[in-house]
Amino acid sequence: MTSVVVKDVSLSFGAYDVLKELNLDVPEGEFLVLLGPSGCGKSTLLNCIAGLLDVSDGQIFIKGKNVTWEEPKDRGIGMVFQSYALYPQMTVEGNLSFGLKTAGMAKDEIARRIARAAEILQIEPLLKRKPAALSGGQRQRVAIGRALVRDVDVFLFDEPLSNLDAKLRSELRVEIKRLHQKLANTMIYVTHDQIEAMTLADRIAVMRGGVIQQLDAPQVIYNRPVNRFVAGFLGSPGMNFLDGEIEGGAEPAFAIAGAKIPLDRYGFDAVAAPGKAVLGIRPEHIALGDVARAMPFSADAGVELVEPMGSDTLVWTKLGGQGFAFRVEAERHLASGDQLRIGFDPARASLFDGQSGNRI
Amino acid sequence: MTSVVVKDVSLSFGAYDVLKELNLDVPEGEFLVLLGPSGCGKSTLLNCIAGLLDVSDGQIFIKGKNVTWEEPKDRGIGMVFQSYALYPQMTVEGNLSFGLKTAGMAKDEIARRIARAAEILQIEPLLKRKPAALSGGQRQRVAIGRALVRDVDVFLFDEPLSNLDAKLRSELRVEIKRLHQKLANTMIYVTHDQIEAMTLADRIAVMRGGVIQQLDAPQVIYNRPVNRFVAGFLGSPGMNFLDGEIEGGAEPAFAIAGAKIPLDRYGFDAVAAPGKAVLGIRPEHIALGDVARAMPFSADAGVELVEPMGSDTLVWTKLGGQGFAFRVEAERHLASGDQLRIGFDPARASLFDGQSGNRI
Amino acid sequence: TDLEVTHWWTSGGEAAAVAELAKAFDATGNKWIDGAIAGSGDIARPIMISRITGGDPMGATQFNHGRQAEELVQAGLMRDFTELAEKEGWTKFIHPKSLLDGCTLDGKIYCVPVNIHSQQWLWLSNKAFADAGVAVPKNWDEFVAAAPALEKAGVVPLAIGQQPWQTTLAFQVILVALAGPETFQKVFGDKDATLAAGAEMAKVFAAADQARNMSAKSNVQEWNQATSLVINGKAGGQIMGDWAQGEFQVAGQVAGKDYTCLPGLGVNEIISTGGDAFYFPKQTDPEKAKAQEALASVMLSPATQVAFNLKKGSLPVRGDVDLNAANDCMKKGLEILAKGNIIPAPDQLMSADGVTQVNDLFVEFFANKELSAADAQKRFAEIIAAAD
Amino acid sequence: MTPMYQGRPSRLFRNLNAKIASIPMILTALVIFVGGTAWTVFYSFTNSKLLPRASFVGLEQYERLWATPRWLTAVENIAIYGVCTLVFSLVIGFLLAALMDQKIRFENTFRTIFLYPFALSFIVTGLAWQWILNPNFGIQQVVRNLGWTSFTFDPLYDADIVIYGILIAGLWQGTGLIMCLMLAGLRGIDADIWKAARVDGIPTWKTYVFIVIPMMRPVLVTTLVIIASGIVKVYDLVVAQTSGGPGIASEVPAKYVYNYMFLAQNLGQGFAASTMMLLSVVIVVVPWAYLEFGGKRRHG
Amino acid sequence: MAAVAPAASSAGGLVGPSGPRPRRTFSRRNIFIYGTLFVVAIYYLLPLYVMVVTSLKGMPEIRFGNIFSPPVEITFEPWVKAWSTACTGLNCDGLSRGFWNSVRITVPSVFLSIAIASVNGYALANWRFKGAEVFFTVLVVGAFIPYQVMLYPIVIVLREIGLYGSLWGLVLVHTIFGMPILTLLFRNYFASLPEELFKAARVDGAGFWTIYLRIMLPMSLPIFVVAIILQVTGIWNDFLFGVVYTKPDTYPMTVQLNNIVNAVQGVKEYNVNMAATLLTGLVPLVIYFVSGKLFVRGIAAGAVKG
Ligand SMILES: Nc1ncnc2c1ncn2[C@@H]1O[C@H](COP(=O)(O)OP(=O)(O)OP(=O)(O)O)[C@@H](O)[C@H]1O
Ligand SMILES: Nc1ncnc2c1ncn2[C@@H]1O[C@H](COP(=O)(O)OP(=O)(O)OP(=O)(O)O)[C@@H](O)[C@H]1O
Ligand SMILES: [Mg+2]
Ligand SMILES: [Mg+2]
Repeated sequence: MTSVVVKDVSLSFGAYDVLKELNLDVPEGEFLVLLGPSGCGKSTLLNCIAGLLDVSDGQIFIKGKNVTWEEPKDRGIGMVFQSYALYPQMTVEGNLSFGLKTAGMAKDEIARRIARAAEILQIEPLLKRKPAALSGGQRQRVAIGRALVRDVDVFLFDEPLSNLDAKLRSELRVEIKRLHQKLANTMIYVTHDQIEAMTLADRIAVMRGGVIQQLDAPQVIYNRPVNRFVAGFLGSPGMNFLDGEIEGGAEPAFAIAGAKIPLDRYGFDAVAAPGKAVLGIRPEHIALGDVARAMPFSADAGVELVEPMGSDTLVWTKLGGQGFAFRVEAERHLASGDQLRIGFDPARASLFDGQSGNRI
Repeated sequence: MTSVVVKDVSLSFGAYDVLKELNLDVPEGEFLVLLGPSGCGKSTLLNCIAGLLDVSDGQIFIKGKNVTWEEPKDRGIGMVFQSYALYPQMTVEGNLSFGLKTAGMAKDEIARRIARAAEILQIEPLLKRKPAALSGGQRQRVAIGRALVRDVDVFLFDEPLSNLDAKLRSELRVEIKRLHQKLANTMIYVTHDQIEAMTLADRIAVMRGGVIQQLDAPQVIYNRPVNRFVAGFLGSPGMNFLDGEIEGGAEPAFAIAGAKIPLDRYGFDAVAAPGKAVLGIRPEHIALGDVARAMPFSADAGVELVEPMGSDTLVWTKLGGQGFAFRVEAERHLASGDQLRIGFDPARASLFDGQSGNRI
Repeated sequence: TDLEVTHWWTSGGEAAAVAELAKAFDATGNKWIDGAIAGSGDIARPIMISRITGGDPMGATQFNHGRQAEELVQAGLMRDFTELAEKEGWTKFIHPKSLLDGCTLDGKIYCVPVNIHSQQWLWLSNKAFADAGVAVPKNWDEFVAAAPALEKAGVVPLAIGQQPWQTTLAFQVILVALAGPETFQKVFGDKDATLAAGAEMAKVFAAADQARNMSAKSNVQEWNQATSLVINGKAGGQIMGDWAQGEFQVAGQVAGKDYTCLPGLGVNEIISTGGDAFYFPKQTDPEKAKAQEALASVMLSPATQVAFNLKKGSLPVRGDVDLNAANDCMKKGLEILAKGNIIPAPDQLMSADGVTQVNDLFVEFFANKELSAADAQKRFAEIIAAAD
Repeated sequence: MTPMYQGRPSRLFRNLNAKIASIPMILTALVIFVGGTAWTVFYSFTNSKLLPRASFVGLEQYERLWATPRWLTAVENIAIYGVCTLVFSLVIGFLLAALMDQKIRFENTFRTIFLYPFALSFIVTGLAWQWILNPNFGIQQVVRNLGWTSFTFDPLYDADIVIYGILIAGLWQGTGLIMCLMLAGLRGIDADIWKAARVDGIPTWKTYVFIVIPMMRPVLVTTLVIIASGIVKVYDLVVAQTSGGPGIASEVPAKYVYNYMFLAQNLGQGFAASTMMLLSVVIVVVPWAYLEFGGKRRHG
Repeated sequence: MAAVAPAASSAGGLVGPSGPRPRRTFSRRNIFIYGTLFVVAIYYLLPLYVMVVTSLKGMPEIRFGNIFSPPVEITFEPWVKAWSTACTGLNCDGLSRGFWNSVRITVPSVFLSIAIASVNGYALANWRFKGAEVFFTVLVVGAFIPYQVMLYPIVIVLREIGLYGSLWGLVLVHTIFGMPILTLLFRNYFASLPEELFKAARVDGAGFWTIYLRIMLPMSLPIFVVAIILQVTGIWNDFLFGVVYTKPDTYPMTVQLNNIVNAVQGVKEYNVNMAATLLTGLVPLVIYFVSGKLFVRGIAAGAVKG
């Protein structure tokens, strides 16, 4: 059963269209991540679902009920914000109980729910404190708790972890994942951190300019991006892009300056019309030395820059005159100026149309 | 030849000591990164070097000259700030030239320098624009340019990339590295992003509470952290820490609940006194399956949570009842509940004293 | 019944006079609630008018005799006292008749005149002239001639306050005195612009020019501060209405001995019969209405008239009261009044709008030495031509 | 599954509470400011005297207005006073703020000293300065007593400079607040900008003039509004200090309006003058207000 | 070469300057700053000084001495007179009566105007609806309209709703004229609070008033302080409305002050006038001295973020 349905929703601020006839179906219990660059309309979409913004057109259904014109509180949603948005003058307990009290819930039921949320989120010792006396991670836990006590069907998260430092972020990420496993609620989660998106999501919706570009499981999006934008947006270090031309014929190949990459192993989506195209290959899919030589395509390259990242190392070279990076284990000691053989399997690459940027 | 020397520098705001008798020698041409958690005094130290804060005690030398009491502009330094600190109402060109004009430099020399900086940073097309019309990355480039035109000996960066999104951050990181290779100036760079620290630094100074914990090459700091703080601060996903006890005797071992990790291959720094200790091992140093079985230590573990991160996947298990994560390639398909064998080589681990947290 | 009475009588002599009215009113078993607003009618009048038009009228309020309240009456906001006036026979004892005319609109009487104020007085400080070693002048020309001597002795010849109405007053007094009452009537009453631009008036403007030179060093605001300069012998004289008398009295000075008064500047012994009158806004409460009647009667009763006017330094509106207690100057005024050498006050002849414009002109004239007498006259003629 | 399309509910009743709560504001805006203004403009074309009367005389009141020396003086005065107040308030306010921003000691004391006049009414301010500028008692006399017997400083009694005498008092009363606003603005500027300028070797004054002041636009706008609205309204101060004197040398439009409406009992004339004032306000303010609040941007 | 440069790094004595840069207390910069501030402070303090000093002198001393000299003989007579015996017309109870009237006028006016303006500002900042900005723009433009212009229309409005001359009429007038600037302040302040707080409360089911009372109000102390200070001083100091829209037994203190100062009886009693002036200004002055710091903070929060 679908939990949240967004149907042909448009939203404009004055003359500026932020969302354009957007459609989205979220099945019950799914963890959906909205991913996209800043300003693409993620928060706007979330706010529309929450009822905090009035849509210009279209409808929104939650649990099969048309809630387009419902008040936020009547939609069965809970929301967590990047800035925590805790009520600064209330204690943690006050923050958790505010909504319930407003709804006129019985005292003991409130206490029960707070106890449960506090236990799940391990914030029992903090209940009497004010938000100012909490660390960032604790604050965000309280903010999640505020959604939790309301016993809602759908959780909406708007970049809940962006204000935290890297370490806390990865910790809380795991906690949110665990929470989802435990509650099995529908969750819609906005982020522009692709690690978060990849690790948390059942499905990811990559947005750009108010339009969903691709909506699919993380691995699909990572490995088979539908267009160059999605390909470039996911992955860090980012995908390498090589500009070149497709040569048709019996043995299709991708020609760049000084090299030809055979495309017979590549699984074309569309017909491979000869012409300008872009080949994308992820840095971790590139092999070195002998392994490289065994690959369907390999070439010699000189090391330009070495970026050790601790767990592994990023190496910058040039291929056909174009910047090209690949990843090696941290143990591999390379230095600028080294010459080596690199190669990859075109089956793992992505080919995009030179004009439209769409996958071919 | 040393370029920047910080000698016994202390600094306090009122009764609060931010820097405590800090010493630092930076050889000419080195790229030194100051890394540490928020509030540890990184910016303060940088400001002392720049002359923007008066030290309470100690001396600062730049190029062998005692500049403790010099004005910032006379120290031969350029500085780049996290918030860019561009002069908003001047064009890019104005931003670059304002300092030079004030210093009374000849027109054509100014033009020459701006042209050079613009070329190096590839901001020629932006020269006539105002900062408000630039993207974050472009702004930061202009800010770097402002230091560049001044032709200084030492570049000081205070978290120059923190305000940028992940993609831009990694791009500019590479550019800064290239800039350093080209100019061969001394650069002191503050960050709390460890990827930046690892990739950029010739040496990293890890700070905490106004004291430098470890000052060494990135790989050394990554692989042989001097204490638990440094170990935990670097690396993402973070190092696994297992609490246990060192058992002395002929065959020293590290005992955790239900398992014993042999320490004969571990290179002790100090004498291995039996007692409480912490063993740290990085997620990427853990092997699976048959490889694991071949390791000096291996054990069975159940998969609790799988976090696919695109390029690779993080798997959470328990070892001796303690949370334990390891990294596998993205192709390896694991799911919660899977049982598998994990193992590692204690030679790659780090052992810390249970009390002091220092490496043993 | 409590009855609120607003007025702008706050200087020493005035306040003492008001006290007499209040005393007499309180004696009727009612209560006088004093609503004094300080700072001359200019400040007080807007407030009074706002309150009347705003629908929260006071029990009674002072206005200058004349056209100031005309429109309020026309709008039906003021109480008609014709009945009471007939019963008490106001027309019989109120003297001169013109006073009641000012209260009459379409044959109905709307106000109670309480005093006669004449403006045409020159008050001289005997001490100042003694100090300067010249005789106390007997008319305007002598006064002008004595000015240099006064100045040499460090005395300001002529004290004039900065408030607009004071300079206008000085001008009008000079006009009546030097050009005669007919000219005055023609100019202000008939709005004869040709005459206003003529040679007769040029003389007046020349005299005004002299007055402005003589008053150049007088920098006080209120009229009674100017009077106080005269009282202290710091100024030679002041052209001011008879209300200045109250100040001399409060200061314990004796007419003829300490100060001298010259009605009509000693040239044309004529006085205007302006004055203060009380208007009674319509009240809904019948009790209040009764109290209003009581107040009106009390104000006109002979005893009150005497007590009030002695304190105020003005002349009573009744021809039939005994004023033995009156001093030298007041007696002079009564004589002139008896002779019938009277003219109406400009307030009665001209609307407030016209008066204000004339005020503006003379304020400017007295302050701005650049404005020549001839130019001022030209502008004066224009205002007269446009006035209604 | 696509449930039935539900019609959009009436716009009027969304956020009903907010609309109810805004009623006082809407009423004030419509009835008082728009209604009152329209009423005033309407009657400015009549020859109303003491009471408003709808008997039209066309532009007569305006013709008379612009032929009246007193009005012309008032306009000239407000122009001088306005420009000077604007310039001096901004300059003095900014200089004081800049000095206060130098991490000085006794900042609170100084700030209180500069700000306290703002607590006093214009009536009080006017009286105090009238007293100090009085040539017989005040500064002039004191300096003369010190030996400079020819020293003359009597702005309130000299028609040519009286408006500056009023300015002195006006600035005394108002600059404290401007200083506070500017100080808040200065403190709001990113400290990194200052650091960058120091590293660039830019002298302090240059940093202020070329970098900081241009960055203070929002504060300057607020300040300008406050100063400008004060200028148009200046009335009490003049009344208390000079009553428009000497002569009509310190007349201001607001006083002209008041005098003609109530003293001269010529409402039509007063309204015509009001309308002229409103017109100038509208010409200056409306474009600004439109830019500042005219919709699009959320945080004004 | 190596001998010269790393002189510092080689262990050894201190070379050259060390520690904090020496700062002279009497540097030219400090002399300039404090000198200027001092001179300006004198300009600001002078009137207060003159008022205080004059109010403590007897009339003879005023006539012959100079206004800046301290009183030879301190007398509190003028204060007593100003407070309790100075006359206007027949009423000789000085300012004392006006004081309580002022309190009675100020308290409800301040309360009502701030209550309304803060709700307005809140509605404008958080619950924008079509047309709201238009009304608001009109309102702000209204801040520029001289009061004199509005005097007459308001007389009519008050008359029509039957509040003319009552205390509530005056309260209403103060509320109306306080509205533009206060609404602007509150709107800016509420807009500067994180919008997400408001959204969170809405998701929690709080309505317009609940959010205002439970979430916004507790966070708005600084701006309330500013509003209270502005209104208390503005209303306390008001003369025009006080005199036009009240009657003698409810005249506020400023009207009494005007009466005392302008009711000249012979010579101006400058000492009494000054004492009366000071007494009238006392309430706002005390408020400023006490809460100046909060005021500045609130100004920064409400005014600067334009
Ligand atoms: N109230 C508003 N008025 C006008 N434009 C708005 C408003 N709110 C958002 N926008 C615009 O709508 C677009 C989408 O905004 P939105 O906040 O949804 O972006 P986002 O994807 O959440 O970005 P971020 O990652 O920075 O949070 C942006 O271009 C923004 O400028
Ligand atoms: N002007 C100041 N007055 C008082 N304390 C200060 C001042 N500036 C900084 N501190 C304190 O000094 C400590 C160090 O600050 P610093 O800015 O150097 O930290 P940092 O390492 O740069 O942190 P971050 O990563 O957040 O920038 C902090 O605890 C801070 O609160
Ligand atoms: Mg967002
Ligand atoms: Mg920092």
